[in-house]
Amino acid sequence: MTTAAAVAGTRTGKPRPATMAQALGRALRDSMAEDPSVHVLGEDVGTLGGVFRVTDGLAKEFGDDRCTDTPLAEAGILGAAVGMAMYGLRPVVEMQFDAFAYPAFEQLISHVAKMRNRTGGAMPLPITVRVPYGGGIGGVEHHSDSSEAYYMATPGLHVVTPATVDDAYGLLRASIASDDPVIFLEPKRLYWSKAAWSPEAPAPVEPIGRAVVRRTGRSATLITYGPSLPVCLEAAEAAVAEGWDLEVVDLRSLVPFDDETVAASVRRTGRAVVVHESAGFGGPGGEIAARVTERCFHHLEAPVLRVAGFDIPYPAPMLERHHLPGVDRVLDAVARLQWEADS
Amino acid sequence: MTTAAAVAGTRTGKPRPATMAQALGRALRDSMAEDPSVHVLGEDVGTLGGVFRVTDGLAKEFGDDRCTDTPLAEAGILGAAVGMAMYGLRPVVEMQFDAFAYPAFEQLISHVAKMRNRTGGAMPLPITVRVPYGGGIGGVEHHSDSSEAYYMATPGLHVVTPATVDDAYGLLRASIASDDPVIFLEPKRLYWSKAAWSPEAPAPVEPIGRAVVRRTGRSATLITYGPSLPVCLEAAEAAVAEGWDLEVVDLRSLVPFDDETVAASVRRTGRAVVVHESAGFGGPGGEIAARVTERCFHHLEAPVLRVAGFDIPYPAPMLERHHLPGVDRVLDAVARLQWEADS
Amino acid sequence: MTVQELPGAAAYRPTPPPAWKPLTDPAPLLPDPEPYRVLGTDAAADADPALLLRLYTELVRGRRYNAQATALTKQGRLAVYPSSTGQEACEIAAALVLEERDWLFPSYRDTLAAVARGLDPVEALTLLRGDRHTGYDPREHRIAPLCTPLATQLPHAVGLAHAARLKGDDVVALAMVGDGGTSEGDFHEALNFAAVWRAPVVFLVQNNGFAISVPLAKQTAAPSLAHKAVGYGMPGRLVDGNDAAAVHQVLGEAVARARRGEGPTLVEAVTYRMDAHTNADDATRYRGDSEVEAWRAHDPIRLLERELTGRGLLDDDGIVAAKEAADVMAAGLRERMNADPVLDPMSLFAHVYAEQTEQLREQAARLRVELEAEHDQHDDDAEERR
Amino acid sequence: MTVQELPGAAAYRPTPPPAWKPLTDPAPLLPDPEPYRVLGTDAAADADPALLLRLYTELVRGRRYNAQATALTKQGRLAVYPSSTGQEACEIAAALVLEERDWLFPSYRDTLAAVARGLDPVEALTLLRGDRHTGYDPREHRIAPLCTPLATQLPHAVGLAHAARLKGDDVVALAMVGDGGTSEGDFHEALNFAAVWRAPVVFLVQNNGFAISVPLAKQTAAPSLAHKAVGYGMPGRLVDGNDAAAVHQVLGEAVARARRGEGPTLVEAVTYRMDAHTNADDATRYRGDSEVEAWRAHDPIRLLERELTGRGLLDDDGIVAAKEAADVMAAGLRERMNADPVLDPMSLFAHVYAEQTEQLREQAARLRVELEAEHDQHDDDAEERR
Ligand SMILES: Cc1ncc(C[n+]2csc(CCOP(=O)(O)OP(=O)(O)O)c2C)c(N)n1
Ligand SMILES: Cc1ncc(C[n+]2csc(CCOP(=O)(O)OP(=O)(O)O)c2C)c(N)n1
Ligand SMILES: [Mg+2]
Ligand SMILES: [Mg+2]
Repeated sequence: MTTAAAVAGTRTGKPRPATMAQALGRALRDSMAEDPSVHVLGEDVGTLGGVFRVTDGLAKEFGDDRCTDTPLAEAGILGAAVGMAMYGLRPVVEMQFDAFAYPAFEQLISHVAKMRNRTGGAMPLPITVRVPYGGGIGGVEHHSDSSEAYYMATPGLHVVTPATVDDAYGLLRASIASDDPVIFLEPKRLYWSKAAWSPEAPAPVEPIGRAVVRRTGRSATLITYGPSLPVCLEAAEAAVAEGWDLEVVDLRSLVPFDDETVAASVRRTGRAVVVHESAGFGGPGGEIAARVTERCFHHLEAPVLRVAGFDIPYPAPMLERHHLPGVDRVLDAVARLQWEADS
Repeated sequence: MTTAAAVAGTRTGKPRPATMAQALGRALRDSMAEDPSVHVLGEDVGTLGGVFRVTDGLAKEFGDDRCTDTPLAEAGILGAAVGMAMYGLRPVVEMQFDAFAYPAFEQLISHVAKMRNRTGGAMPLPITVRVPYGGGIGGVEHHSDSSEAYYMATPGLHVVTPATVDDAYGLLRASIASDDPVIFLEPKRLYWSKAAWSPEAPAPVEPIGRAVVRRTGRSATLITYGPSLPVCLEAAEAAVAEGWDLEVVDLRSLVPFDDETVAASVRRTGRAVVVHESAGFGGPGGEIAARVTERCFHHLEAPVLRVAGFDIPYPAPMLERHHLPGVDRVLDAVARLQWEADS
Repeated sequence: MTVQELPGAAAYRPTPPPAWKPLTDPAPLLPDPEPYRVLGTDAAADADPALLLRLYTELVRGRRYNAQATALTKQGRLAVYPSSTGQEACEIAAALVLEERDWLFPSYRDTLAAVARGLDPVEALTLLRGDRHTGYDPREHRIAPLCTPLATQLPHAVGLAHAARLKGDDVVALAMVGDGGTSEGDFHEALNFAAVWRAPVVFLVQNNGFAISVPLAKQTAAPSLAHKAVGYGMPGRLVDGNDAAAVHQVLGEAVARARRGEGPTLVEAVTYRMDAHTNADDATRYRGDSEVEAWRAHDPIRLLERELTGRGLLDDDGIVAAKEAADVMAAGLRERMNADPVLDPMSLFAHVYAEQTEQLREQAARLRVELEAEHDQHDDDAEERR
Repeated sequence: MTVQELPGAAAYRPTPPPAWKPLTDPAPLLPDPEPYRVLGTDAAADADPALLLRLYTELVRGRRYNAQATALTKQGRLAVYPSSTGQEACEIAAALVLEERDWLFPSYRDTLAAVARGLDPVEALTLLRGDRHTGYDPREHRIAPLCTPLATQLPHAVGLAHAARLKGDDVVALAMVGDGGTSEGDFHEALNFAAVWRAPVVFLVQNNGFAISVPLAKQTAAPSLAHKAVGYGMPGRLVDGNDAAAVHQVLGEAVARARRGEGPTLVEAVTYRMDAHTNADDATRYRGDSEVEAWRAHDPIRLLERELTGRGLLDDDGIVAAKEAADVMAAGLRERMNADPVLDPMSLFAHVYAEQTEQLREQAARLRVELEAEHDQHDDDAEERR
């Protein structure tokens, strides 16, 4: 497996294929090199380089004190990170899988999210919590949860998720640089997705909170993020044959939410579908559909629809393809956007 | 403080004022008397009778083994309850306050919600988790969270919340009788709300999952639950003077969600406002507004609006009144339902 | 303030704080200074030869099971396999000390314990094959679902044992966890509940030296993991986890103690994970060959085989017979795992709740339509090909 | 399978498992069999008289502070007050053993420790008055926010101490928690991290006998809470929590040890909560007068006063002077707490994020409109009344 360190070694400047995992590793490395207060901690992040090898090479380059294998206790990890941040460090915590962040929820909700507020701004916590999330990798139970709804419902957190190799780098750099706690959700099944990428001149570090239009179109808007972006882009290509010209918005940041970009797109197209893996009920789609409707009601030709995971615990590997929103389901939803009403 | 035991003593059959806390205590008592497999456990639930006195008298009547003061560890309490349910008991767990349920989230999400599903139906967990929630009681930080969004986003749980004394009894009985795990959210500021109540013939035990129309009206529907029901009823009364005849739906159960009752109401009125204390962003209102819109789009004269707590950590007592949705905010939202469009 | 009213120093004699008394004598709770061993020691003379032979057959079978399951990952028949090669003595002993009415709480690494308890290996491996989350009815076998979120099964074991005791049933629960798992809050809460409730539960920590890549020294600074018992007021026992006779004896005593109503015990079995964490892991990244080799000399089968052959209880024929029995089991397992499981996608909705919600009914209906369309498409394709 | 290839029993000598060695000697980690005491014992002779007098003044002041704060709840000037009456020796000693550069991590019950460290009592009580969540700048005073979710402050203390050490700063963190809090998973995880990292942190458990209504016997079956230290590989110290000199000495040694880089210590101070859990609690529901009275005879101020008067270090004048100083403090506190705090509702949105989000700006704008309307209404009403 090539690694961030390997990428770092290849300082040619010429774009070459890199995976999202490599771009993330590089973002960590560059942040650590630039700012000695950046510390990485978590389970297996040191010697092993993380189970997804995102932190590979960091312990070697920066030492065990900068990239630390902790005891196996997520509340302890995040709680310790709080203390480190209180003393002026900038901890980056890795949770090994989505479901294994749950033991840390009390620390997250009652402290990480609230500390700046409860101290009247005196004690901000610049902590980044990296959480590999979502399914599609054939993981056994508890390894494929889409947990973004929990984070979105917690004021005080930023919730960021990249869908491209460039964003993986740029958004992680921005998250680490942020003076607020950021939940950085890494779509597991995109870890090995590749794009041409120049380690010499990596993607710019963009401010957190801006969505981006990945594909322009006039018929309807697909609103999505993270693991579902490739699905939506593929659906948009397939839709051309059916006569639909779909716009695709990649949210990138669930909190803060970029109402402006999203609403502008939907006002243009008049129709929208929200697509995500997370269970539909109580998932991000409800919030997104509600806010779009509040802002674009008189522009809407049809209700904003949602294509989401079913309202069930994540299935066993052999059945996950039936659960995950795929191209067909997206196109079905687009078909249900009451096109007859037009004519 | 009068207590469940006291109420139980007064078997006159004549309705007399009872508080919601008393009705809850009576529901626990009757469930325990009827079914020896019902066990109550939590912090301070025994000798003290709970910090809200809901479990008062139970340890005395049923013994320490049926109503148990546990060590102070919420994951341990809920985890032990899982084991007890595996062995055929029907545990009722008390979490002392909303924010103190967070340490138990891993047990809740990864086990309680999933156990029936992950064992192919072989091992259901009939656990009721009572969680006092919401604000308005002048509690210091961490004592006033509205945590319902977390539970709603977790498939496998039922999420129930009473808003009246009768429902407190009926819904808690039904929750304990349910073969599925139920998160039973008790609106703290309604604990001392009173209603005429007959301990001899308490409210019927209704199936979980039905909303109820608390006030019929034709102008618009207020969709609400728990602590916000009294606010909505008051707003509806006040709205009469402005010429609005508001319908008020009390959801009672967030999961399962009663789409039928809600959609029927909104189709009739053509306008809706969702009202809750929980933060707006990522809160229950988004889901509710989205599903109502999906089902009633062509009946809607205006987008479904939301009146919710701000997207902030719960404020200190002296400022909480500015945070909580009150009558004026509800009326403001009703006024924004684009009435001009009608004429 | 009461202070000023009180008389002066005259009558004052220091006393301990009024309510204070040591709740338990700590001395009996402390583990032995070294892992307890039977094989090759004087204690071996007391061991029942039949038991030793039984353990031997099971160890050989267990080793073969581990090898077979690992092979199945290579053939794509298992999604993942966390091998217990090297830890068979713990797995087997944990299964054998329990009565039928007792409960076992295994982690993801403990399918072998479940199999040794009598579970069909195919059912034990279902989770890891990936067709269902749990391949068996936990209540039928009194084996909790294999647990992945670390240490979360421990409070379950406590609650179950407590419930059984409340019901007057003579049932013990044995819960398995790794060295890494002892760092989780749930470990702490479970042991504390167990001790306070005097629940009939035995905690078996398999200290196999690593939590994935993290060695014990980064996991704890305790004298031993068994020493944690003292802080809960339960006895801690330290045992050589590769000595099947010793593990069986120590666990057996702990189970008997629990059954007598004397409460929980924490057992640390010192062992070693010979394979990588799972087939997906690369152990060379974090440990050297020499360490592995040192442990190979302390192999659980080897230790027992030497004892048995040394005492003339086992000969070459016996060794071959055990191996052959294991091969038969493995061949059967291989064959049965080679069949594709038949799965019904509609099962996704069947067991979320006792009664399907309206919303799930709708979602199920939508999936059914999709599946029918897929099916028709499939038929059309077949038609075309004709 | 390697087993069959290996030679027979000949060369076999039992050895402990290869990698195994006891990580630490457990003996020095074990606490004394009884709570350590100074006052009234031979050890008192070594105590610095100036320190004892200082402790005395602070105890008296602390007792008065508790009484005053409780009174403020009755006058509606505090939303709630969890009194530390009876526990002043712990509160005061915790504050006094720290250097200015050190950090204190208090729980909701430990406002007195914060005040004894030098924090303005009004700022210490702000949370409990209800106008803001934290009344002071934690970094300025090196006092973490008063912590309500039990035991969650402990990993913070570990992380902070660890960070200080990494930065080469000579800083110790002292974290306070109750007997009930020791049952939480966060307690376990924090102590384990501290020991593994050898973080310069001292954990002070105030065992005051109760977690609200739940007595220690329902909380733990351990020989003592200090015995929990052994399971983490750190020393456990047991001390009479009402003996200010003893608590000061034991905490002082633990702080010194931490500062020397020798790692964390767990100190259990055995004490008693003389008042109810908070003013809202009714302690008669769960404990009898006789227990309270027994502890009154072991009152921390009484113990110290007897020592000092017995040794002629304190006379009636000194007692009166201490009391008067305390009264002055209380009067000032009362007066300042009688003023209504001036609050800006717009502050609700000011510190959620470093930079306000668009959504919060919108919400703030809406509230501003509401407040203006309220204000106008208020003006109109006033106009009318004229
Ligand atoms: C709560 C939780 N956190 C993290 C993980 C990921 N994980 C799986 S196994 C493992 C290491 C476990 O080590 P140990 O407890 O020693 O058991 P072993 O694998 O050695 O048998 C980790 C970190 C998990 N399953 N659950
Ligand atoms: C996580 C959590 N659970 C429950 C509570 C509610 N609660 C507040 S104080 C208390 C008792 C704490 O007892 P102890 O730790 O002994 O401290 P003491 O109050 O005696 O100082 C409880 C249960 C809480 N604050 N946090
Ligand atoms: Mg291990
Ligand atoms: Mg206490």
